[in-house]
Amino acid sequence: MTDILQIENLNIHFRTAEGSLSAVHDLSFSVKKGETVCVVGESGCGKSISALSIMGLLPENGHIAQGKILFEGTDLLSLKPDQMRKMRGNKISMVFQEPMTALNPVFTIGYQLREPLRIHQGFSKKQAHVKGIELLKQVGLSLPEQRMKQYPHELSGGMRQRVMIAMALACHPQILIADEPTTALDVTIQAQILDLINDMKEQLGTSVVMITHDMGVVAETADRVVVMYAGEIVEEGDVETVFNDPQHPYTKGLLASVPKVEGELTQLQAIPGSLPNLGEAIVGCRFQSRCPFAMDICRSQAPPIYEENGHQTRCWMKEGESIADNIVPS
Amino acid sequence: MSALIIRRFIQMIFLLIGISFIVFISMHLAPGDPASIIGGPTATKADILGIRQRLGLDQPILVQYWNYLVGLLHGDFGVSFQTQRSVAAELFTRLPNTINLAIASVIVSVIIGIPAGIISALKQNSWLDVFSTTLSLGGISIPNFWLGAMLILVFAVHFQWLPVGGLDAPFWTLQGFKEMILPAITLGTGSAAMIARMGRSSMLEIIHSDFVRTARAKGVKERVVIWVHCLRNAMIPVITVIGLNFGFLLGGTIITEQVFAINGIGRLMIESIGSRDFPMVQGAVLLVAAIFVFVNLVVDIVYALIDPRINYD
Amino acid sequence: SSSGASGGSASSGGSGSSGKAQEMTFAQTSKVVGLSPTMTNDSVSQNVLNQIYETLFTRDPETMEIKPNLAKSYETPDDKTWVIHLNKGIKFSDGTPLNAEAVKYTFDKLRDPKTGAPRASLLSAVDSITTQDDLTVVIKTKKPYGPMLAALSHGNSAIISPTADKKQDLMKKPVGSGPFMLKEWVPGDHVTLVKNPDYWKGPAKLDKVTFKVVPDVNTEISMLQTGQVDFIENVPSEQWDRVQNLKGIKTTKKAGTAVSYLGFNLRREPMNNLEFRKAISYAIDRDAYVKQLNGLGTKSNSIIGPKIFGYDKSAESLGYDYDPEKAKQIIKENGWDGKQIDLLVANTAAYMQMGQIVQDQLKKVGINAKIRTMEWGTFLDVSKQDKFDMTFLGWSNSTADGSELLYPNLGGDNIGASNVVAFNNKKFNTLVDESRYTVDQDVRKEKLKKANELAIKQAPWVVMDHGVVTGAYKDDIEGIDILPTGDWFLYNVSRK
Amino acid sequence: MPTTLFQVKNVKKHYPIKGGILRRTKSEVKAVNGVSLEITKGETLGVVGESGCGKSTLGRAILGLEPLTEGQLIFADQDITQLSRRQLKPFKREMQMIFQDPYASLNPRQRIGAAIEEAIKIHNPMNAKQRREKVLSLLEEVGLKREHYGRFPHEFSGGQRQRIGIARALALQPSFIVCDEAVSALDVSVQAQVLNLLKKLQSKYELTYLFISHDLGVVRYISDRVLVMYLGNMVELAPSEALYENPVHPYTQALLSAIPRTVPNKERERIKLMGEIPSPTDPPKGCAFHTRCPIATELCSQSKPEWRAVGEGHYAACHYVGEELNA
Amino acid sequence: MQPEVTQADVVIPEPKKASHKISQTFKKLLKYKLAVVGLIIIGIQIVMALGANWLTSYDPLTQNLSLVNAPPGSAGHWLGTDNYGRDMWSRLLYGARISLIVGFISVVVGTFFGVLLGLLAGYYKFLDGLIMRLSDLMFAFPGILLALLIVAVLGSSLTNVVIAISIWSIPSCARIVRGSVLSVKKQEYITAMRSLGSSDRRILFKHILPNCTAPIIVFATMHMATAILSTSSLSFLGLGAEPATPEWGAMIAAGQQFMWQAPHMVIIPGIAIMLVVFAFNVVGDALRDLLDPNMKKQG
Ligand SMILES: Nc1ncnc2c1ncn2[C@@H]1O[C@H](COP(=O)(O)OP(=O)(O)OP(=O)(O)O)[C@@H](O)[C@H]1O
Ligand SMILES: Nc1ncnc2c1ncn2[C@@H]1O[C@H](COP(=O)(O)OP(=O)(O)OP(=O)(O)O)[C@@H](O)[C@H]1O
Ligand SMILES: [Mg+2]
Ligand SMILES: [Mg+2]
Repeated sequence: MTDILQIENLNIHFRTAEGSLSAVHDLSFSVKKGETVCVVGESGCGKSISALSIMGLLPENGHIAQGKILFEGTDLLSLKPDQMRKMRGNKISMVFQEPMTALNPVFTIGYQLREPLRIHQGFSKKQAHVKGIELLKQVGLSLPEQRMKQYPHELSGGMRQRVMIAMALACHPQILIADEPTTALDVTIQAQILDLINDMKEQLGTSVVMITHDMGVVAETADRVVVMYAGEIVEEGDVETVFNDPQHPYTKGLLASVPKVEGELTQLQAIPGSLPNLGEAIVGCRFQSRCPFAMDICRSQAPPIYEENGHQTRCWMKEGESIADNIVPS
Repeated sequence: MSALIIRRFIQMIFLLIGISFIVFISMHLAPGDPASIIGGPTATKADILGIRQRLGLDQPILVQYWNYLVGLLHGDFGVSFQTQRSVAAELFTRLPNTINLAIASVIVSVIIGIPAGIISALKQNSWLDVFSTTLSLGGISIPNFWLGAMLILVFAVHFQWLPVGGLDAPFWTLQGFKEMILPAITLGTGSAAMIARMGRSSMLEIIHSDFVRTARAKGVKERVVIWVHCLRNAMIPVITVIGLNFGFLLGGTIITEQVFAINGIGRLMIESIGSRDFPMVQGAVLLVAAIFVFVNLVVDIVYALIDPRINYD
Repeated sequence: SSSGASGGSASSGGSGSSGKAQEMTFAQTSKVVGLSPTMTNDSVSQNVLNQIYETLFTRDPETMEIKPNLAKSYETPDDKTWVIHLNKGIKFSDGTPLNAEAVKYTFDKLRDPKTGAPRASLLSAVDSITTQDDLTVVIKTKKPYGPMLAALSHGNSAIISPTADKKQDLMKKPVGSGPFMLKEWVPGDHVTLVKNPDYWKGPAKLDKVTFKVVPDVNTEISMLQTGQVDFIENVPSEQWDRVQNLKGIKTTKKAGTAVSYLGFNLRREPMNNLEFRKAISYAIDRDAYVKQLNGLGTKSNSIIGPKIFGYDKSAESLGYDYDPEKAKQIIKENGWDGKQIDLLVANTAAYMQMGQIVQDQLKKVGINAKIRTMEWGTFLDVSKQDKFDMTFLGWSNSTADGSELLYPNLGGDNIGASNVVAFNNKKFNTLVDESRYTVDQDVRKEKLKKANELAIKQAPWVVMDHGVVTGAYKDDIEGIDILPTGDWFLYNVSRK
Repeated sequence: MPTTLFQVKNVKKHYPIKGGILRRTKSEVKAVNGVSLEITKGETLGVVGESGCGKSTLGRAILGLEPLTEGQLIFADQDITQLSRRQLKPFKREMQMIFQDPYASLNPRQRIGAAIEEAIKIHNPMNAKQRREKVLSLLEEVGLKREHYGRFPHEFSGGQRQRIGIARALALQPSFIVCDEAVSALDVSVQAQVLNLLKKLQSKYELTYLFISHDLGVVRYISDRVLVMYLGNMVELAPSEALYENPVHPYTQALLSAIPRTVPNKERERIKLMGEIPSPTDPPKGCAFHTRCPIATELCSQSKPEWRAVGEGHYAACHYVGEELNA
Repeated sequence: MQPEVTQADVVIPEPKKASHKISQTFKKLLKYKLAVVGLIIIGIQIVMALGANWLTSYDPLTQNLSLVNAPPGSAGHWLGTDNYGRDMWSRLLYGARISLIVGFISVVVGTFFGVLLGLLAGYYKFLDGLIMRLSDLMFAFPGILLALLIVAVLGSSLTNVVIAISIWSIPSCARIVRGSVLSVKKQEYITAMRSLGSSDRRILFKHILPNCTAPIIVFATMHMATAILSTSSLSFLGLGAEPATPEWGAMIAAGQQFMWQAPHMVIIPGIAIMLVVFAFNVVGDALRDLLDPNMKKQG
């Protein structure tokens, strides 16, 4: 399988009233064709803006300070705005978290669904309409003809999210970026949507970048996992490896914090403290202030990435496996 | 929608009765006697008594109001104390001028205000934004009558491009168009500025909303994003301002009509108050209030057309 | 029509594209209220009425002497009877004859309390009106009535067509015997008159005249400047310089009959004290005030102005001229220093100007006048009651007769109405009555002179100025002549 | 013998929807449509269900923040349904609430010390110094520092704010606390901190919780008993263990099966529900769940199932539950 | 660097000194170029108003009929004199005082009643209908007419102008406040206060009102501008201050007649009004941007 998307050393900065803030540091990962990569991490760790920078849709005050985003070998960052626009919704699509606000309230579902088809495929209004109905059927909406004439507010959250997915998939993109597509939805609806994305992916061979903070969603959908903490990747690997043998203390903490629905009831192991502020200058590992294993080196020097069978970890404890073996979480 | 219209209509009737009562009572209680004004300083006591009887002012005030109200409910606005013409006829001679003026200035304000608002939102914090903001705030800051007088001096007296005042020709003729320009600008500047500022802030809000990001994510052209996806949403609060402004414009016409010698409701109102022409004041106020309510009804309907989320039932 | 101003045809094209067109536009700041001489009483409507209707007598623009107009002649067989002979063959513009019957009808209507005519008082002295024959009217008065001719030359006693009056509302559709007839009237905006081709003295020179309402004086003058308007009157003093310097504009000004005064409320302390009134008179520098008027006002000590019947030059030497030292002295002697005075001022430009100047001058002699401004309608009400200390008011005196000034303004009968200062002096009242109830003009003049002198000495008023009538018009207009009363007639006016 | 602290009898809360020319009530949102519960002192009763099923409304109704449409509330053997505001005041201090959104539940213009103090001020005649001491000790109790006393809410992180909310609820030493989505807005790692804190406080002060959440994992972790709601109705009520091990109602089963497990690539049977949640304005006739229920029959669409016991303290409302048990 | 972090210990954001929402807002305000200009203008006006006695030796009311309409730059009168020979500079200074007072009082009075009605309408459903219908009535009632009526009844004076403008502003203020009360009322902290057993009064004035201050401040600033402008319009219609009062609006209205001989009589107060109205508007605008939570996201 080939890498369809490669992100290399991506650094994202924001200009703010307090000065320039670095929100994402040296982010690198890649996505293979047909693969689902999940990006997890706590709120504010930089998942969304990383995704937006792939789309070329960073907020006005944000910019990519450094790095490359290679899509099929071409650097998206070098594209002209109009070339980039033609990629969006066509080769790369995105589904956003909030189904309630992500649709334009004053246009019909039909209008919004036809739009990408007309822009990228040059469909006539009629053709786009027919295709739109077909798409709505595909995402499992009842009465698709009628839905085309309805406005977003007349649909429930789950239905809207399905419309968003239909819109994103309209032009058979190679990559679908889904930014917390189910966070705002109920579990039963969430299950429907996740199944839908999975089905679509299988049918169309699309690669999926799924952003979430729900470890359950990751476990159910991902092939590979990228764990982010405070603007950095701290761990990356196959979903099984990461879940069964987490290496980074943060990943471990995260997994231990999730209350389980089945199996034995155990005391939750919370990670103390909270995510550092963006502007905070941190010397050493960004996780050190919350890390139960923090060592002196962690406080003075940022850890490098250690790789082991495609499983990457950014932690000093990997420096000579021996140390890691000796320290067992409490 | 029809429920809205019917409800508003019922509300309007009560509103108008309320207003008529307030105006009636306050006019009657206010010092100043219509008879002594008609009589003028030369009138003797007997003269004035005669006039009072002729006008029916010798009856108890509530009886007068009742008679007025009964007439009103039969569609009779009464007869002017001063000119002895039917109030309705007098009002409808002037109404077109005022309406034309108000509409022209709404057009002026929209033509200036909306692009200015959009441009300064798109180029937020640029010099263009500062310039447009300064200009629009300047527009709000100039007293109406002063602006009018200045415009007359420059464009009518100095360059003689446009007539000084008066609305004589029908508005669809060239002459009529020329006559309308200065008053419409005078009256429209203030609300143009308000629209520009409202447009700017609502555009800014919309530009940063999720669905605009969605549109961009679909690959929609920037131009279409702005003019199709943003504008319609941004118009919703702007329309409120236009609607409310229409009310203020109706008030503002008083000064504009004065300065530009336009025979409109505003001027009629001020004349009639001056001469304590009660039926005329009543009629004019009721008419203006009714127009205001009507315009706001239209605004509500336009809302519903622009924003499908709004449902009045 | 939806455009409202349906007067497209009426627009005289402003700049008068063809210099020959015998058309003219006149602008005034208020609207024409109505076009029945019986039912109106305002100078604005009067301007139009003067062109449509005629009175039995008129005044000579120069000498102010009364001369017959519709009337051919008159005689007074006794001092309570006026026999008036009409000119022959005069017709109203509706074709009906102007005869003795019409005159009787007009006057009876004006007098009838049921009519509620605002100037019914013009004929209050009349006892009966009869027609002797088709062209002769006999008016009998209750007492000998001196100002009768003045009353009959007043615009409100113009003769109306009985046929038309019974058929229609003259307020809207006037029918008179004058040189012009109504063509179009857009209420509040303009009145257009065209010439009466059958006018008994021969048709007028102007074909069409438009009376336009331009509420703002600045705008009015700008319109005069750009040619949208051809003629304006009552130029305010602050604009006089500007108007005079306009290219292509002629101006005219002459002494008028109007008088403005500062009145004392004689019902109150200390205004009822002559010393106080004197002090105030001494304190006011009326020369300075008149100078402010840019020549549009004349200073005079006389209450009866120079252009009014009953004036006598000797009055000028009476009264209490500017002398602030004397004023201060009186004030000090009487302990009025720092006295608070409630100065009631109507909110029109002219009165506000007087108010500010007087306030400042009084302050300089130690009187503290607090200006209370009031909207005109309210002012009229309040000023008739005992609710102020001092106030400003004017009297335009459209009959130009001294009795018509002294009686309403200072006569004891009119306290609570036009006599706002509540002046009530027995001797004065008698003198005024004598001037009114005699037809001998010389006796009248003598009585008026005496009454005038008495009033000047008693000083219920400080005369601020006597008015000047002004007009400004395009220099191709000929024949405009404004009477001291402010009236003018367009019969002889033409454009070169 | 566990004592019953709170009895909720057939509580209904309907919100009117107005419309038409005269703005008459056109229809009703049946937010809570007949809930009866007994809450035992010292226990945590979890309430789960999908968005809009009436969990919050139930919580607010129990606290007397919303007038009931129907039903009865009995707190510590006293009927508090009809009490006036004044009469209710002593009960208010016994019953507190912790809110979902720690941002929204604190007045942004009030220092947190003052916010916590305010609760005491309303009910407790302490002097300023005592109050301050009390607040400071509360702050420490919930894991904050004394120096936080004078700060504004925006200066805290989400987890800290939620601790402030808890401190405020504790200030009156209540016996009963409704936690409405008290941890939903927090990140998992912080959520765990707060859950542990709540547990700690419960055992320390013998608190009784009504714990509302849509996260079944969280509810399982903290609750002794769990109530499942659907469209304003009680669907199933059971001791925590029983419910998660042996859910009897098809809705509970579907709900549980829909939750993504944190064990990757484990094949499992997921009960797929079709369709959308019906509107509470116009709930389906019969069993409210029948429109999405995989085992629904004609009967379900016609008659409302009864609330019946299916085991030791295990109740459910489904026509087919009893049968299954019997069979 | 701290070595150990305990369980309960939470890393908190850089402690910002609490005392400073206001000073912070002020600092941000300074970032807006126009707002800075506005603040400077308002500052100057305040200095003029307070220091009028020291900044001129002329009395604004004393006439000098021998030196009327002197143009700016005349000896002794650097801004010239008006048609009564009164010193323009001194009138401008005292006018600043009057305009500020007029604006201030009408804003305070209008806002006071507006806020009260708005709070009641927003909080109590049963009062809402009544208060809002009343405000509709006021809205539909032409403002100038209201002023005319007030002036007709009470006479035209500065006080009555202030009354008219205050009354005029009540309904719009009430509406704005009601709107934000409705949204604040829905906030959870209000429910929180109710669940604590707070009284309505306490909730209304201690919790809702302080959270509605942003729109109220913006309204007040903007309305200050409107009030000053309205005063001048009323003066133009002859309904303004007593004649000699050096109120800016009245000065323009009076100067209008002298536009030809003495244009400075109109231009000087005209510019003064424009600047001040402009200043209050830009400051209000910037405050709106700063205080409006919707605008915050743009950083
Ligand atoms: N326009 C912006 N200006 C300044 N900072 C920003 C901006 N957008 C995002 N950030 C900051 O960048 C960081 C990363 O934000 P991002 O939205 O990517 O987080 P996230 O991981 O998606 O969180 P969540 O799970 O809450 O969606 C956050 O700390 C956020 O405050
Ligand atoms: N004040 C109200 N007026 C009208 N309807 C309301 C009101 N409050 C709640 N509702 C409706 O009542 C139903 C139940 O609402 P409730 O907030 O109790 O649900 P919930 O289970 O707490 O949902 P969530 O998980 O989203 O918080 C919803 O349909 C809601 O729209
Ligand atoms: Mg995100
Ligand atoms: Mg809820």
